[in-house]
Amino acid sequence: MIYSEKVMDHFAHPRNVGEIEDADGIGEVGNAKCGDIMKMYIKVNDGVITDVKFKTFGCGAAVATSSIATEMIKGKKLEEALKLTNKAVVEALDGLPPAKLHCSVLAEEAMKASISDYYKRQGIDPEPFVGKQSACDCENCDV
Amino acid sequence: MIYSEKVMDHFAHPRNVGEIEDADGIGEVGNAKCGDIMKMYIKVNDGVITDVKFKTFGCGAAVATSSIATEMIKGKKLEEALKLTNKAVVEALDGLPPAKLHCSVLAEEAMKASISDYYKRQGIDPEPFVGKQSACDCENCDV
Amino acid sequence: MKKRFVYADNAATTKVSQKALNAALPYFTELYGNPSSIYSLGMNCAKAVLKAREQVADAIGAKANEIYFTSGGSESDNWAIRGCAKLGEKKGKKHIITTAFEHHAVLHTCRYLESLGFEITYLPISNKGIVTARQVEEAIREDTCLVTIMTANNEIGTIQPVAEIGEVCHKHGVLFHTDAVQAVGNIEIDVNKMNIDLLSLSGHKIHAPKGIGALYIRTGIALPNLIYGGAQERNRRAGTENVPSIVALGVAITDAVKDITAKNEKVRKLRDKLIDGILKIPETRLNGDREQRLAGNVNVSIRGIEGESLLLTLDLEGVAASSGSACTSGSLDPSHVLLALGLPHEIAHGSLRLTINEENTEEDIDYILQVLPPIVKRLRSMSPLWERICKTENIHDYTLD
Amino acid sequence: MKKRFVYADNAATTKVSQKALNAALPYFTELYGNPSSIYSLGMNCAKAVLKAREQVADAIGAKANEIYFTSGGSESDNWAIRGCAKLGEKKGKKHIITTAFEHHAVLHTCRYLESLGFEITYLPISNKGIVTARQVEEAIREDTCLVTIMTANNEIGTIQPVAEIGEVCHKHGVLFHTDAVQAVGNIEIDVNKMNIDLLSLSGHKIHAPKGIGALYIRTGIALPNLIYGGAQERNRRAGTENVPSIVALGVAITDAVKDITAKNEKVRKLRDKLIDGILKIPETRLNGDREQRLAGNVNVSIRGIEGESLLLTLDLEGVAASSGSACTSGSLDPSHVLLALGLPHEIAHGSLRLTINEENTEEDIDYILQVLPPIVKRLRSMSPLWERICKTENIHDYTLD
Ligand SMILES: Cc1ncc(COP(=O)(O)O)c(C=O)c1O
Ligand SMILES: Cc1ncc(COP(=O)(O)O)c(C=O)c1O
Repeated sequence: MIYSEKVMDHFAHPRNVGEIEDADGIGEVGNAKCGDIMKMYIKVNDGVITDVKFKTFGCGAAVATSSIATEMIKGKKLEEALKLTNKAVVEALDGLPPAKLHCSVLAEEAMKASISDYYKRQGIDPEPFVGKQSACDCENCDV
Repeated sequence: MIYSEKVMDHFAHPRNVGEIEDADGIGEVGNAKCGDIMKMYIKVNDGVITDVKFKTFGCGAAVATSSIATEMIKGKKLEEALKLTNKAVVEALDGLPPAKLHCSVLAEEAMKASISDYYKRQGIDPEPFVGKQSACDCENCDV
Repeated sequence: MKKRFVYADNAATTKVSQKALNAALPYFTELYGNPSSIYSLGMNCAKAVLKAREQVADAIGAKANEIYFTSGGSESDNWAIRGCAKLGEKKGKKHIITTAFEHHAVLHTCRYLESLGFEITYLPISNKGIVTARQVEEAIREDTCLVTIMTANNEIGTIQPVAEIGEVCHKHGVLFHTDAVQAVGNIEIDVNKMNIDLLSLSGHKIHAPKGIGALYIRTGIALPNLIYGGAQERNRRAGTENVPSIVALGVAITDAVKDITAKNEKVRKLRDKLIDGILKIPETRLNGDREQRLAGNVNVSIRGIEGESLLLTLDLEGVAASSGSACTSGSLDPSHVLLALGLPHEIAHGSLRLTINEENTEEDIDYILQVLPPIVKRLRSMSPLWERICKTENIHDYTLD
Repeated sequence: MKKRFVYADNAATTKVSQKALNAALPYFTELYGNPSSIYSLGMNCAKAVLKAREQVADAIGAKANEIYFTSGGSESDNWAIRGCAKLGEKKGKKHIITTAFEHHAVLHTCRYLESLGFEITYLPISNKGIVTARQVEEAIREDTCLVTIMTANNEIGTIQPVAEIGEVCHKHGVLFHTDAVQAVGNIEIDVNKMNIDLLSLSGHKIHAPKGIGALYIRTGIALPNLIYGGAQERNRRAGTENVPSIVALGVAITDAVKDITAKNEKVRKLRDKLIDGILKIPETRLNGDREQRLAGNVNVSIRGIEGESLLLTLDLEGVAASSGSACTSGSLDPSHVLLALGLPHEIAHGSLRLTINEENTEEDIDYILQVLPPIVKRLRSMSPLWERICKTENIHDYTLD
């Protein structure tokens, strides 16, 4: 398994690490059993993601995908952010080893979960915007 | 398979190679199918082997065992010569690889065959002296 | 302290010793003959192979003609286990006993045999990482053809009571194989005193090259081949002999078993300092028995962080370490060894293995102990799992330093 | 002419090239990491392995992920054949087609499969040492699961019509494996153009070290493992990768397949001179087709003398040669290849194989042609078999020079 330089850069110097005390939306996906948990905090102003932070328990790819995903959605409108796919995340990182592709899915889901949470807090049903949230499908998981 | 220096010496400089035109006894054992033929010529005077020569078609061990066997019986009384065992031949050569032990048996048999022939020419039944001659028991042989 | 390179993953592989390499070198470009060839160039190689065979035999108390060279520990394990299974099958014995924490070369071979109708008993290990001869004896049945239990575990370094296990096997007429890949050179091995019938070893764990190993097969065991073909290794393992690596293995194993006691004393001191230092970090635990373990093995679980991230960060600081076994890193599964110890997945994911040897120095240990705590702190600070642990268990921030 | 050393046994093994060795060297003592490890030292090794995989793939027209490193030609043959047999067995297909003159790594594997209830057809070869696609097609049955036929024979160097054979196999939906150990680097190989599904190759025949080889497995063939364990080689061949040898194989194979045509032209000229010179000795014959043969292969039978004696004497003169295959010398059996050609035992015993390559010179050839005739003369003069031949066939002494 060989990580790209981009992955290593985001792993070694993750952008937007941390929490947002007064976040407008918080999403958490994954679980300890699978070896990855991602938690994403967003601040939304006028339908635009003005700030985003994350915390991740997981492998190098998990950290790097969370990091780059936060970069990719920061300053974006919610609709724009929701267009971010795991594929785009992988491409932005110059690729991921096959065994690590699931991390990019997790990053996409963490972002969506945080936006879902934002909509919910606004009293809006997130499903029309975000779609259904899927459960983890890794081998160790019976969630 | 590693030959001793003694074997290589006898292989490279075989003693008593050749024929005796007016031999008193000639023995030939082995066959081409097995990959070894030994032919031994003896000259006998007063019950003593005064001269001995051999010709061998065969591997390094076959040549070396024939060579050293001729050395070991030259000048010996027939009874003495007949005491020569394949074991003694192997020892005199500082050992042989296991796969090559059969060559020493062949050398013993060639010597015995030549003495048998001598007795026969003298009108004497060789069996009481030499014993029965055994056939080749190698894998390729149906003789 | 300035940045340095500390190799602390000697259970994964070792540096080839200069001595072993020097011994091997002529066999690449000068003495390059085929040992099966009859001319001097070949014969000289055959002699070198014979000498190495004697060296390997001497190192484990065996006879030279009981040593068969292979391509490494995995091949040796496969050969021994599948060979014994075939021998057992002929007598209608299709039960094998092993443990839950063997190397994958043993476990996956056992799984394969299961697919052929063999029944495998995977003995549980204690929470200290040890199996007992008693467990083995209780598991032996009429149809047991083989017991295969490792001499020392590759992840947690625990040493098994091999001599006693072998005794029990022999009492019941069962063949006993041990994977001693991690043990050779680290603890004294005598196949006779330890009642071992078959033993796997691998060169690259003891400063010989990768891709060479050996299987000890006790005289009288008609183990069928794993690899058929030419007459090499007395007809039992085909393939032109890997002469340079065989020569290197002979040299390296001779060095490895020399002065084990003195070597271990030095290494154990360093290791103990390392263990004590790491355990000062809160919410860490040592995995595996502290006493009955290889002199150079440290295996700790560090709650709230994930192993790979830890390794990558350590690497950025120059420290080469591992988490779980090297062979399975890159996979998402937590170590089967740590799970067998009874650790929950979450903690198994956050384990760190540091395996040092006689080449490591006190400075190496100090360096690791300097860089590790801030790394753990940083990774925990960005871990939602740690956040949760702190909340639910009320671990306060000050306990982190 | 003064005594010189002439290595003329390149089919047995070759000298490791300085370039391949130099490429390998850092991986023993500097870049000694385990490729499965996540830190830089390990990753750099993983990268080197990947590069070598691409080099091997390029050399035979395959994709990198179709190449699996093994411990050599024998392991590759065992793996391919037994793996395909298992695949066949699942579909109730237990018939395999091969030839009578394969390498023992193939033949003995087939014999083993016979003991498991497989039926093997050993196609006869022509007196020139060739099998035809037609023979293969006629032998294919409903229950044929595999055809395994070598690309070039190791003793007589004859080249088989592999592309046609592969075509016939594919027409009938049968897997096709070829042992190309002797062919790679000597003739151009393209697994796609030649319809090859699995291909075995070995490093030490092409100036890489002994103990490394590869198996090409066409994408889509779910070949079961031969060696179970760690996740190396994408889970299909366990064991810590032999990084230095893998790197050397990558370099060596790249060189080996470069300018094959030009290389062969040179080698063929030397070989033809050698053949013509030897055939001037009375009662000698060339074994195997003269045209459809490897550029460097000479295999002659010399009546009345025995092979081993000839080799030992040649060795005393500095010439390294072989008789039959290297793997079976030391045994008493005459070459199964020469017997398959239809030679009687007596003549098969007296065969000489000289295999030259691009490193041999015209002086080497001249030297062999100078020393060989007197050796033959001397050995014949002490051979009772030659004596008999001369008597019964009236061969006069003067024909010997
Ligand atoms: C045709 C052929 N196949 C297989 C092998 C076996 O290769 P290795 O010695 O690398 O196992 C050889 C050479 O020994 C060979 O010539
Ligand atoms: C206990 C144990 N057994 C077997 C092996 C496999 O050895 P190799 O990599 O030489 O195939 C290893 C190491 O990888 C090991 O630690």
